[in-house]
Amino acid sequence: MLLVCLIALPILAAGLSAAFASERHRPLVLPVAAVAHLVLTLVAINASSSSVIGGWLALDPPGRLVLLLLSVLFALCAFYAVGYLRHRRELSNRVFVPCLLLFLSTTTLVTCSQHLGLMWVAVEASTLATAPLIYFNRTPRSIEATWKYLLVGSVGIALALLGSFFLAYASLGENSSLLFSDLFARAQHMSRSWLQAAFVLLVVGYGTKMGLAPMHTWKPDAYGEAPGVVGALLAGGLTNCAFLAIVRVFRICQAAGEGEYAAGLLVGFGLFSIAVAAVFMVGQRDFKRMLAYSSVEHMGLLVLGMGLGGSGIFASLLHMLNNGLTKVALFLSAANIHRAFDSKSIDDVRGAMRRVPLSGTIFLFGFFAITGSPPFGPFISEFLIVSRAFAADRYLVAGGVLLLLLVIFMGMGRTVMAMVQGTTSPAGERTSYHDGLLTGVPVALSLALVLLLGLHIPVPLENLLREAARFLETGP
Amino acid sequence: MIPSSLAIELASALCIAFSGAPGLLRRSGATGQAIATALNGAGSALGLAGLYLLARSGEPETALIGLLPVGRVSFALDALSALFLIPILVISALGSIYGSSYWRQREHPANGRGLRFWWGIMTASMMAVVLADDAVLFLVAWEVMALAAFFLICTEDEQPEVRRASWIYLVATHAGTLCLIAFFSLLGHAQGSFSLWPRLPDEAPSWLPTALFALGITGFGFKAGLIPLHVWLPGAHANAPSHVSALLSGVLLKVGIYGVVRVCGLLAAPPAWWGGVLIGLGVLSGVLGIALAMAQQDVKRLLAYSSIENIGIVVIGVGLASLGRSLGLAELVTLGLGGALFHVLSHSLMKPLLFLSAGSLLHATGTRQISALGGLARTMPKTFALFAVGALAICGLPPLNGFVSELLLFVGLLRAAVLDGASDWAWVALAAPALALIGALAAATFVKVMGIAFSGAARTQAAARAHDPGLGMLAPMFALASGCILIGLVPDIAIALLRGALATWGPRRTAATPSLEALVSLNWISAGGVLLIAGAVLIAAAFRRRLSQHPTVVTWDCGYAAPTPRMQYVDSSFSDTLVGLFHWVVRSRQTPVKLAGPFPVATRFQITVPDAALDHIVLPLLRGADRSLSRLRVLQRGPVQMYLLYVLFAVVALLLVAR
Amino acid sequence: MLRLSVVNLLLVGILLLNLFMLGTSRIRALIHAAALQGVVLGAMPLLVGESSSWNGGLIAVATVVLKGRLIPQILRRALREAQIKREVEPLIGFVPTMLIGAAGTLLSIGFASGLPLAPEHRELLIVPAALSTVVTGFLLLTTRIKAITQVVGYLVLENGIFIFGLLLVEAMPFLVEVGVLLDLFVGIFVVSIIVHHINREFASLDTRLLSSLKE
Amino acid sequence: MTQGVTPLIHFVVLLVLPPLLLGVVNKTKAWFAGRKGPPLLQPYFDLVRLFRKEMVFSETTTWVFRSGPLVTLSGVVLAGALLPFGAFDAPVQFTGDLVLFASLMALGRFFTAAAALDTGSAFEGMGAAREVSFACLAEVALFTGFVVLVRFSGSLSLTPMLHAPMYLPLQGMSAAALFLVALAFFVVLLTESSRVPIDDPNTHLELTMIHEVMVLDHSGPLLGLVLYSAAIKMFLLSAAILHLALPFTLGVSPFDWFVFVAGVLAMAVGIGVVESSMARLRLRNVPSLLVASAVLCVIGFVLIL
Repeated sequence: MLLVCLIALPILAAGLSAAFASERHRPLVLPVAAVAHLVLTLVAINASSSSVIGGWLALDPPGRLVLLLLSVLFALCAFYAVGYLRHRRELSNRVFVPCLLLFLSTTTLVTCSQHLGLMWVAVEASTLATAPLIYFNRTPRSIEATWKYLLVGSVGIALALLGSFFLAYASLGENSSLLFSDLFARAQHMSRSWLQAAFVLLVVGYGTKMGLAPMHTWKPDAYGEAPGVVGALLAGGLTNCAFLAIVRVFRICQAAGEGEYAAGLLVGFGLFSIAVAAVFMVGQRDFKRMLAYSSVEHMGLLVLGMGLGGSGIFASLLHMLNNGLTKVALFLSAANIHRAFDSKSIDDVRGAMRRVPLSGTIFLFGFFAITGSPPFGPFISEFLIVSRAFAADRYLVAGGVLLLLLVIFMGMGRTVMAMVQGTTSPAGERTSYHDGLLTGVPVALSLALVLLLGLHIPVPLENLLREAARFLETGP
Repeated sequence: MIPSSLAIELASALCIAFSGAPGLLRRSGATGQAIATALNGAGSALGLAGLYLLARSGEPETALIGLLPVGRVSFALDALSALFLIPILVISALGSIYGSSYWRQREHPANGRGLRFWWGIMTASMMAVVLADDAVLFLVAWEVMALAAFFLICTEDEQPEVRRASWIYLVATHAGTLCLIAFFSLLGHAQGSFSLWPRLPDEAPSWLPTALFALGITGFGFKAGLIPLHVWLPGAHANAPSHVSALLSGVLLKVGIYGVVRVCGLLAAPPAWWGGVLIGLGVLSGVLGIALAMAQQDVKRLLAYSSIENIGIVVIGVGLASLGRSLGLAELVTLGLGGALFHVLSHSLMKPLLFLSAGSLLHATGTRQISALGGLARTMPKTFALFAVGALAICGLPPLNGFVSELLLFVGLLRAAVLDGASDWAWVALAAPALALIGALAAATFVKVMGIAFSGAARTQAAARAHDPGLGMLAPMFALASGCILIGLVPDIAIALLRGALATWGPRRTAATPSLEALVSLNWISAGGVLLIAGAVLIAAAFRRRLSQHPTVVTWDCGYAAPTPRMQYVDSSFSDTLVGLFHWVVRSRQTPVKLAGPFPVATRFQITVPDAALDHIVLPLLRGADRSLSRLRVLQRGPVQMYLLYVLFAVVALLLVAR
Repeated sequence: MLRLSVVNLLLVGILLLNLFMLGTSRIRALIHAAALQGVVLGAMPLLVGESSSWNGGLIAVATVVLKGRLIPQILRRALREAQIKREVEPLIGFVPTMLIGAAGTLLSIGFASGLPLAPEHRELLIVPAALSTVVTGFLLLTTRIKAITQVVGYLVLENGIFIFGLLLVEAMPFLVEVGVLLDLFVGIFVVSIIVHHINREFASLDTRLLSSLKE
Repeated sequence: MTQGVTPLIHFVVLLVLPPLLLGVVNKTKAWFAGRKGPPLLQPYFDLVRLFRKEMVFSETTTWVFRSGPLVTLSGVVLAGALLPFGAFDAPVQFTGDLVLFASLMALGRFFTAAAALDTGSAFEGMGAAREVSFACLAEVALFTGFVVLVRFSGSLSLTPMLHAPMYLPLQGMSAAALFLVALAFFVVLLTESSRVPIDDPNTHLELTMIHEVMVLDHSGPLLGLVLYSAAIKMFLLSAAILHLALPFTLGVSPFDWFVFVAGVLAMAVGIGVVESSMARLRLRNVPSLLVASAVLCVIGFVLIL
């Protein structure tokens, strides 16, 4: 029942906020709902896995992990959003706020849906819920971004549906159901060729939502044009839901003895995504698009770690958390810088550390964190992934990844340094924005969490991670 | 339970780490500055005391304090780490004292507090690096050190030149770190745990040590500034505040050397060619480094290149020691490593001394251009005297400390020519002439600096008005200078510090490693130094009356009676011949001067010296890569149809593969 | 036996519709073809599924109403609002697209022949028809310029997937079917809203105007 | 003769003999030029005269200028104590003393050049530049020669090293190697004591001078010290080469001393001959000569490798 509440709560809140008349007070629904959701989440995660509606809703270990991450991210973003919307009085938020809440509900549904079809429905729903968020700014550019997001995303999802059908057909038989547990149980009897085709379609489909190259093309546009808070939620939350979907299918493939093939596919996608991200991050002048490509890169790292197996699985799950939190810090501080300079091109943005000290500094450290510098969290997970590659004797993979990471560091760094260092550019003088409590604290908090994960992983969290890793390591 | 001296070291590290923190809290950092200096000094004193305790007991100490998400927070303190701790502690303390008057909070309200904060962090992280006993902890400390150094270098990030230098540094250090990540992953994979500095198991595959060696030398070489990995070094040293340059050159590079030494220690008997390669690299860095230094016109860049040269000398020593280990010749190990470590110590005395005096020169005149100075020997005599000491020391001339280390290395290299065990490797003795060349070039370089920047008449108003800095800046320099002289005259002091480190490093086959004293009679060195000074004093005494009171005239200029300061010889013409000899690597660009007509108009003549590796190899390479990458950007050209096509292609291709 | 041949006939009809959609130059005709396809699809489950249940009937009705009535209506409204020339503007000509479509169909038949089918499905054209329809959808999506034609393309893509769904009438639970339909509907709805905005913003549905976001 | 006296004689020779070499060289050159030339002892008279004179300093100079000659002299004398003369051991010998020997020479050069720059005169700066530049290469040649000798003798101390040719058998290879080294050392000698073809001690055009131009501003005793140390330097290098040129001992010390002195003077005559039979090289050709001599030593090393 708890899970139902988890899903229903945001919907109710959405309805409530839609009913709200006042533009000023409507956003206040967000933090309330978010905190409530967080509390429920913590309860649900610690509660023994109770399945509802004939096992359609249940929390498997990776699901718990994603749900936790999601809820925390949303809480951070909710508080930020209140502050943010105060700065965007000129735009109506009566679509924005409910859609944010719908996003929360649908993604929560993804994390706890144990049915192949239901999961697809949830993912598709989350896509639709986010489209209006991207269109928040009401500019031609934002329309274009939304259009591309919708079209590419929906096509991808459609392929995922086809893939789900293939998988269903592969497992067709007496009293077969599409519950993951049943699929897992029947895995050995599935027909190989259907399964392979299904996996390809599912990876491409959900990979589109996740933003793996070459299906990543919507990402820079959407992240670039959407408000920073939406970018944070997409990069830190939605992508991970898609990753969760892929992981669940991957587990079934492993059980079916197709692990070899599936892992190969994942590693390939991972490397390709990192490479593509590297290419487009070099000389990137729009810092929000840069963050989008960085997200592509890290999605690549996630599937790469998953594909390498062994300790790589743990690493990739850990990296999911690290990347999510760091992305929030980056996107939100980037949004503040965007406000302060009223531009997201490094041609106008100079000396952010002098203009908005807090956001500028957080952005710089977020850059160090996301590029895998200790003592921040991503270093640990990236180090684990690389050393797993070495341990698995995939020296070329490891070497390639390291090389690409260097290229990415150089590409990203040149942009970031140009933004934060030096004396403030004239563009910075025109605006009146200054870091406030609501726009500052959540950002700092997320970076603090990243730092914490780098130095010490709390024991309960570590147990969650280990549990999830064990859950996924079940090969044939 | 943490053993005593290790605990003290960690305490001092903490004390130093947060020395700058109190200053961050209060807006007016004047008191914060005092606190920072005090804490830093106290921490260093504490640390040195701890080292003394360790020397008393002589037992290496280890302690496991906690756990990281991966790896452990565990430290180990052995003779080698202790040796490298000494310069860290000393230079950090002296530097912060110097900085408290060189970088006054009043004069630098914007960046003073940040500078002191990162100074503390950097010192502590360097201590952590040499103390770390776990790969992950090492990497964490290493990167924190690198980032702290970055923030120190870009203290004045409003200047584009500073931003450029700090950016190049950042990329270089990150490349190094990535190499180290690969290195430690392989190492951990080979031995099954991330505990550090193991002797590799013998059943390790044959390619593994080679790979480790390559990765390690590259990774640590970036930090140490080995040519051609030195690209970041000159710019960073030139553009950082001078006491930061002193810390970088005096200590940070040495941390890189620490890594190199550890890497060579991985195998009980490394392949002989490791030694050969290291000696080759060392000679390369030494000769090219000093050749590039010779060509510089910016005094701090010059000092930076000379640091590259000295790192080269150290690496020659390490290579010799490694050769000795593989051939089982304890003598070479003692002489090579002894020379190397001695040079580490003495260079970490004299190079900071030089940088600090360059700092006070910059402070007094506001320029780093050698050719814009002159006459400072009379306007700021104390600084000049201290600089002269540093210059003599760094040229390896008796009776100062530089000479001792070079002597040890010379003896070691020459021994390689005669020892029976080394008959196949006798040719490494040819590194001795190279070392001699390095020394001579260094002499030429520093004669140039002394002569052009300090001697003669002032070329500019700024130089004429210059004056010695206050005690706050002079005292640390004086301490360093007296250290140089002391170690030069009484080498036994430093040798005593080396003994433990040498003992840990001997080859396994031979039983006892001979002590340095047995191989080179240090007494004669001391005696020689004393006699030299005594002789000079005696002769001076013979003519003291006429030396003290005498008529003065203008400098004889071949009958030209009215010489002006502008007519003096300048640095670029001084070094022209030698730079010409190294034209194949030092390609100095000259702006051509066009003089036309009977009365040509005033014109400018300028010489710029681009870096051999950075400006001729690395940057063009990167630009090329940039261009070719930007060609690929058409893939994201906008039409959504194109994007959908990508998806279709992905599906079809993969489905066909799957079948 | 008869039922199977009827189904196959319908499937062939769908294939023909695909080619027609690739070939036609009238947007309205395109929309109608898609709608027709939807109706046929809606009807089919009743023929394929051995045991026709309440749910099956319900789904069928819903599909027919949705694909045959509501969605075409929405699209036609958009078309009317847009007041655009009624021609489909292709990036590459009609004939080439038709040829490619045909090739796609052949390819998908070949591909399908490689996939092991349950005995009761061996005789059916379902898999090739589904795949070729998907390919057709992709072709419409990638080779047509007007935003609205792309929406139709997406619709056709979905149709293809539905055809494949016929193999799973029993396996697919009611709820999921409903959810899928709902999603599809809302999706088309949201898309058409965006189309509306595009039209308002750019006074045209030409997607070539929508390429200012690029590297 | 008892051991105790040898060091005494060593120092007497070291301090007294050098100026005579200059005399001999000048005499030889005069003889070649068909002139009578100054008396052999003229250098001594010059030194005495200079030491009696007053000193004049440029107003730009500092303590560096004054200390230059002092340190130089003290350095070369100390170096002299390390070098064995003829068949006799050096008073001071220890492992690596050859490094000290070379460094003391370098120290002198460093101070001379610094002193020259201290005057701020363009000409002296030019001289200093040339001196240090050529010295770099001379240093290399010297050390490469040392490497050969070390390899040959198996010892790292000047005395046994230079005495080795007396005792060790000279097979073809090693003989050739030693000859090459001797050749190289002779070039080093000419460079270090600023002789033709590298430098011309009695040109009177500052632009062409190297060593002389550096000491334009030194006067009186300081100038004397400079000349005296130059003479000692020349004497030391000649003595070193002598070990390779006349590697034998009569075993009776007076005769050995006689042979040594005669040999050194003969070397001076040789220098004179070279000076009067050759023209000065153009300055930019000097480096190639020095590099060549270094290469000779490398070849020698390879021969006995």
